Amino acid sequence: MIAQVVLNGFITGMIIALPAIALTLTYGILKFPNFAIGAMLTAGAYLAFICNSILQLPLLLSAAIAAVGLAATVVIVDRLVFSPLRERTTITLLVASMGVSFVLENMARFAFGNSARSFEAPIVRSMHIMGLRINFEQIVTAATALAGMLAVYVILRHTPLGRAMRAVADNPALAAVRGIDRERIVRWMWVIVGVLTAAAGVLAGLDRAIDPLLGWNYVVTVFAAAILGGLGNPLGAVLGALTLGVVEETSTLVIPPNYRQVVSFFAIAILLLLRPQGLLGTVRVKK
Amino acid sequence: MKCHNRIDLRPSRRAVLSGAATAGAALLAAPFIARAQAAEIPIGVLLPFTGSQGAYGPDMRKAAEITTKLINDAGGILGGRSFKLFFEDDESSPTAGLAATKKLLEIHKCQAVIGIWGSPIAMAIKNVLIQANTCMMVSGAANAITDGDTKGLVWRYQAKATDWGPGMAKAMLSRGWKRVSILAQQNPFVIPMIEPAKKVFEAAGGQVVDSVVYNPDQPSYRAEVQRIFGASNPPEAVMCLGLLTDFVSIVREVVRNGYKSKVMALSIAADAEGKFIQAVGPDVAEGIEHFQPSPPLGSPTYARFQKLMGADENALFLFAGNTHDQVCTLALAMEKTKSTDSPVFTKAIREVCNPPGEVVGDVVEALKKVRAGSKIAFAGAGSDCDFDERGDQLNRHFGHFRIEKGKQVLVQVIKGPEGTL
Amino acid sequence: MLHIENVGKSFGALTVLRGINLEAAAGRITGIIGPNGAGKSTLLNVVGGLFPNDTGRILLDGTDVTPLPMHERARCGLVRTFQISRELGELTVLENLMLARQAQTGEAVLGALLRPGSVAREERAAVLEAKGLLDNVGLWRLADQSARALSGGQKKLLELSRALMLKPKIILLDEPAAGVSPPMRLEISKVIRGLCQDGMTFVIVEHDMDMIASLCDQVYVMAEGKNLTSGTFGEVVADDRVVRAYLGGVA
Amino acid sequence: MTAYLVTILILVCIAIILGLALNLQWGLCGMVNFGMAGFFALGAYAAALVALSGAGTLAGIVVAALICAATCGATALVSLRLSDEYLAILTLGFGEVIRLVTLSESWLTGGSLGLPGIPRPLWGWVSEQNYELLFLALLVVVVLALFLVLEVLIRSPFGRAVRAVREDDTVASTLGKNVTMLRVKAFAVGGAIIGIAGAFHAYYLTYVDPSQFSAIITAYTFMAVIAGGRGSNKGLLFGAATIMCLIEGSRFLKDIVQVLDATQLASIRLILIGLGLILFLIYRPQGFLLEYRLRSSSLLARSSLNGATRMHDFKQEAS
Repeated sequence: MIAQVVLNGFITGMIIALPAIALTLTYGILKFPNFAIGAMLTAGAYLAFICNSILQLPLLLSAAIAAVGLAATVVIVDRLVFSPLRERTTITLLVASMGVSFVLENMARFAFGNSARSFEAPIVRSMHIMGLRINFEQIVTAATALAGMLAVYVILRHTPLGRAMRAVADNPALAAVRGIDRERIVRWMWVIVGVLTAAAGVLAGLDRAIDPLLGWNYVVTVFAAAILGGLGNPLGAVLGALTLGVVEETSTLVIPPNYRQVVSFFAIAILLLLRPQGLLGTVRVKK
Repeated sequence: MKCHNRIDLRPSRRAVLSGAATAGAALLAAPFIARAQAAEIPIGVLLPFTGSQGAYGPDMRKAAEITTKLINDAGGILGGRSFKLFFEDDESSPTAGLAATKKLLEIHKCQAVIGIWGSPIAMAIKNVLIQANTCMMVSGAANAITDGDTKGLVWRYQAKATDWGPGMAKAMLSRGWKRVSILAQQNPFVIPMIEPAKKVFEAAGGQVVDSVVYNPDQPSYRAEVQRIFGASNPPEAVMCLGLLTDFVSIVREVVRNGYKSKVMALSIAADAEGKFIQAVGPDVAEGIEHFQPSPPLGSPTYARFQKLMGADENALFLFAGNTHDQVCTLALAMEKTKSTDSPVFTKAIREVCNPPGEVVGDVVEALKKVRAGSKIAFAGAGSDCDFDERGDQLNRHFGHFRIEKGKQVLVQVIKGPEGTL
Repeated sequence: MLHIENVGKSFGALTVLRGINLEAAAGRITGIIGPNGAGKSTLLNVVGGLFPNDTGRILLDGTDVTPLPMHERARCGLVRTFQISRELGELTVLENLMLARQAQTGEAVLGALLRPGSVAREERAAVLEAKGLLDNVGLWRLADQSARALSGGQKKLLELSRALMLKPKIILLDEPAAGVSPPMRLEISKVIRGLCQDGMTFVIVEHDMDMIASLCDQVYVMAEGKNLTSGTFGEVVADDRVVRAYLGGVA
Repeated sequence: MTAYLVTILILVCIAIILGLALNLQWGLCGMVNFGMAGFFALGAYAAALVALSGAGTLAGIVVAALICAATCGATALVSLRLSDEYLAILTLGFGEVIRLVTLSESWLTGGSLGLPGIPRPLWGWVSEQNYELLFLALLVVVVLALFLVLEVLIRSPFGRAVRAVREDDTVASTLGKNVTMLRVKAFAVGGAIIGIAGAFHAYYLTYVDPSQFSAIITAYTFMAVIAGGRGSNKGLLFGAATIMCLIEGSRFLKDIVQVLDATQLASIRLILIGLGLILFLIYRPQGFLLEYRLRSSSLLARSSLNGATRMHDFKQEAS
C-alpha cells in the first residue's frame, strides 16, 4: 500500500516537474515568477486536443504539434507582453503574467466551453509488477518527463546555447559584455518553456480530463515545487516536484485527503522559514 | 514650483476617465434602447454559463427558449400577451448571481426568476426575491432553499437533497450490493445525501466500508480512488457522488487500474446530457450505473420534449425538463389567476399541477383547458409536477440507468417519498 | 568614537575580513584606503549592520553595538551612505530627508491617526530642519523633485544630508566621490570639511587620493582583508608595503 | 432601476474597500498579496459566525478586522526574510488553505452548504424596501472613513516610511526604520481593512459559502489598483468603479450582442479584463492618478502660522 502510494506520488511529481523546470528557467533568466504557467499548460493540452480529437491525428504527433504550437505561442506572448515590460519590477511582470493567464485560459473556454474533454487514446489496463499496479500512462508519463529533464540537462550543460543561458541567468551584465544576445537567449528559453509545458499539458490531459481549469489546478503545486527546489535551479525544481508529489500522496495516509493540497503549502512555508533560498538555491547577497 | 510630469498627464488622464465614464454610461443605457414591449411578460432565467458549473447552463437555456416559443406561438397567455425571457449568467458564483438577479428585477422588471441551478446561488438570492414579492423557481437540491417563511414564493423543481441518498441506496441494494463505499465531492447538494444513504444501507443489513469526501478542482483524484477502490478488501460497489469533470478523472483512474468494484454515480456526472460518454468514450463508460431524479421516462410529454430539443429517445435531460416545467407552470398559473403578480399567481401553482384533475402534458392544450375552466393536473417533462405546501416536489421519479454500448439503458424507476397532496 | 576590534567576516569559504582593528576619533575624519578587494566596503557593511560579523566587536562611544540590527545601530547614531547612491527614487528630495528624522510620533500607526497635532508640529519642525540642510548643499530648489531625477553628485549630497538629518554621532561614507564630476567632488569635500568643523565625525572609504589627502586626519590602509598600516596620509603613502599592495592589487 | 444601482454601488463599495487594503499592502508597501480572496473569506466567515452567535453585527466587524489583521501580520512576519515573489506564493497558498478549511470544516463553516441567515446591521431601522439604501449609506460612510484614515496614514510619516521600505528596505534600515515592524504593520492594517470588507460582504448577502471567494476576486482587486494608479487612493475610487462598470456593463452587452452564447461572452469578458491589465501595465503603468507626494509648499504654508516673514523668505528661496 505504501509502496503503491509512493509510486503514485512519484508519477504525479513527474508531471509537476516539467512545468516546474519551465518556471524555474523563466525565473532564472527573466527574474519573474510566471503565473501564466498554468494557463500555458492548459493551452498546450487544448492544442494537442485539437490535433488529436478534431483533426484525428495520432496522439504522439498531436503532442509534437502542440509543443511547437505552444512554443510559438509563448514566444509571441513574450514579444507582445513581457518584452515591453522587460526592465520593470518583478511584481509588474508577475501581475502581467496573471493577465496572460486570464487571456489564455479564457481563449480555451471560448473555443471549447467548460465541459471536460479527453484525448482519443484508449485507456490501457494496468500491469502488476511486484505487487504494484503500474499502468501504461504512468510509464509514458515517467518516460516523457525523464526525456524532458534529460534534454534540458543536456541543453544547459553541453551546448553553447545552454552555456549562454546560464551566463545570462548568473550575470546578465557580464553576459552582455561578452557579446551574448540576451533577446535571442530569452527567445530560446521560451521555446524550451513552451515544449516542456505542452508536454506536461498532454500528460495531465491523459491523467485526468481536459478542461479550462486544468492548468490552474496545478499552479500552486508547480510553484511550490520550484520554490522548494530554490527558484532558478532546474535540478532543484525536479527534486522539489518529486518531493511534493510523494509527500502529498503519502500524506493522505495520515490526514484527510481533502487537505492534501495544504501539505505543499506547509512544506514551502516551513522550508522557507528554515532555508529561505530553497533546497538547492544559493544565498543571494544584496549588494 | 510644480512637478512637470504631473501637468503633462492631465489631459490624457481626463481623456481616460471620461472615456471610461462614457463607455460605462453607454453600457448602462443600452437596455432602455432595446426595451421590451409593454404587452410582453418579462421572465428572468438565471443559469450558470461560466465557472465550475458552466457546463449545465446551455441545455436549460434551450429548453426555456423552445417552451416559451411554444406558448407564444400558440397565442400566449392572458389574451395574447407573450413571455419574454431574459437570461443572466450566475458565473457559478453567488455574488454574481445576486447582481444578475437585481438586474433581472430592476432593469427587466421580471415577474419571476426561474432556472437557478446552484444551491449556493439560490441561497444568496432567496431573500432578495422574497422581499421583492417575486416568484422563484429553483432547480437546486439543498433542503435549506425552501426552509423558513418563503411567503409561498419559492418552488423547487427538483427532489430535495435528503431524498436522493435513500433512493440511490435502495437502487444499489436492489442490485445486490451490500458492501459499499462512498466517494463524494464537497458540494452543497451532495453532502446531505451521504448520511441518509448510510442509514438505508445499515437498515438493510449492508455495510458502508469507507467514505471519502474530496474537493472539486484537484489536479488528480488518485489518492482518493486508491483509498476507496484499492482497499485491501474492496467494496462490491462505490457510490460516486460528484460532477462531470472530477467523475471523468475518477473513472479513468478506476478503469486504468482495473479496479473491480462497480460504480454507481449521479447521472449529472455519468450522463450529463451525453457529455460523459463523449469525454471518455463508450468503452470506458461501459457498465457504469447512474441514478438521479429523472424525467417521467416514457411519458408522452417527455417524448415530445426530447423531439423539441432535437434529441433522440435515448437522451436523458435531467435539468432541461425542469426548466420546461417551470415555464409551463408559470404560464398555467398566470392564466388561471389572470394575473402576472407573483403573490397572486403562485397561489394557483398547486391548483394547476396537483391532482385531482385531468392529467395534461401538452402546455398549449393545458392552457386551453385552464381557459375553459376545467381542473387539470399538469404533468411535465422534468417530473409529474406535484408540490407540497413548502413548494417541494412530491412523487419524484428516480431513474436508475446503466451505460451499455454508449447508450443509457433504464434499469428501473424508483419512486421518491410520497407526500400528502 | 568608533572602535573596531578584531572584526572578521567570511561568506562561505571566502574570508573577506581577517581581524580588522580601527579607531575613529571624535570630530575627525578617518580614511580607509586599499586596493580593490581589500574588504573596505564589506567592513562598512559589517559596521553598518548589513551583515553580522563572525568575530570581534564594534563599539560606538563605548557601547557595544555588535548585537544590534541595522536600524538600532542607526538609532544609536551610526549612519552610513552607499558606494552606489541609494536614494529613495519615488520619494521627493524633501521626503528623503524627512524620513531620516528619528522618533517621529507619526511613524506609529496610532500616533499618526490619534495625535495629528503632534505630527503636524513635528513635520513643520522637520521641514525647517531639512530646509536648513538642503540649503547648505544647494538642493532646496529641488526639494519637490523625485530623488531619482537628481544627478550623480546631487544624489551623493542628498545621501549626506539625509544622513545628517538623523543627527548621527558618526557617518560612514562609502566612496563619496565615486561617479561624481571633479567640480562636484570639490563641492562634496567642502561640505564634509565644513561639517567636520562643526564637530561631526566621519569614516571615509575612498579611492580618490586627493580627497583623502585633503580631508583625512588619520588614514587606515587595508589589503586582503587585513590592516596593513595606519597613520597620516603622508606617512602611509611613504610606506613601501602600501605601494606594493597597490601594485600587487593592480597586477 | 434604483435598487439595481444600489446593489452595484454596494458591490463597488466592497471592491473599493478591498482595493484600499491592497493599495496599502502592495501599492504603498510593495508587498504583493495574492491571497486577497482567502483573507476576504476569513473576514466574511468571522463576521458571519460572530453575528450568528448573537454578539451583534458591530462585534462581527471588529472580530473580522482583528482576525484578518492578525493573520496578515503573521504572514508578513513569516515572509520576513523572503523576497516579493515568495510572499506572493505564500499568500496564494494561504488563500488556498482558507478555502479548504471553509470547505472541509463543516462543523464551523457549514462546509459547502455555507452559513445562511446572517443578521444585518441596522436591520429594522427602516422599512425592508429602503433597507438596501440604508446599507449603502452605511457602507459609504465606512468607505469614506477608511479613505480618510488611509489618506492620513499615507501622508503621515508612517506612510513615508512604508514607501521608503518599498523603495529600498536596506536604506530604510540604515535610517533607523524598523523594516520588519513597518512591513508587519502595513500588512496587518491592510488585513484589518480586508476583514471589514469581508464582514460587509457577509452582511449584505446574509449568506456565505466557499464558492463566493474565488481567486477572481484577487484578480479584480489588482486590476482596480493598477487601473487607479498604484499608491493613489483617489485613483482607486475610479479604478474600482471602472472595473465594476465593465464587469456589470458586459451583462448589458449580451442583451445587444446575440451572436455568441453566454459561455463565450463570459470568456470574452475575462479575456478583455486580462488584456486591460496587460495594456495598463505596458502603456499606463502609473494608472489614472499618481501616488501622494509631500509638497514642500504645503507644509511651509502651514508653518506661516508661526511667522509671516519666515514664510516670505522661504518662498523667495523656493522660487
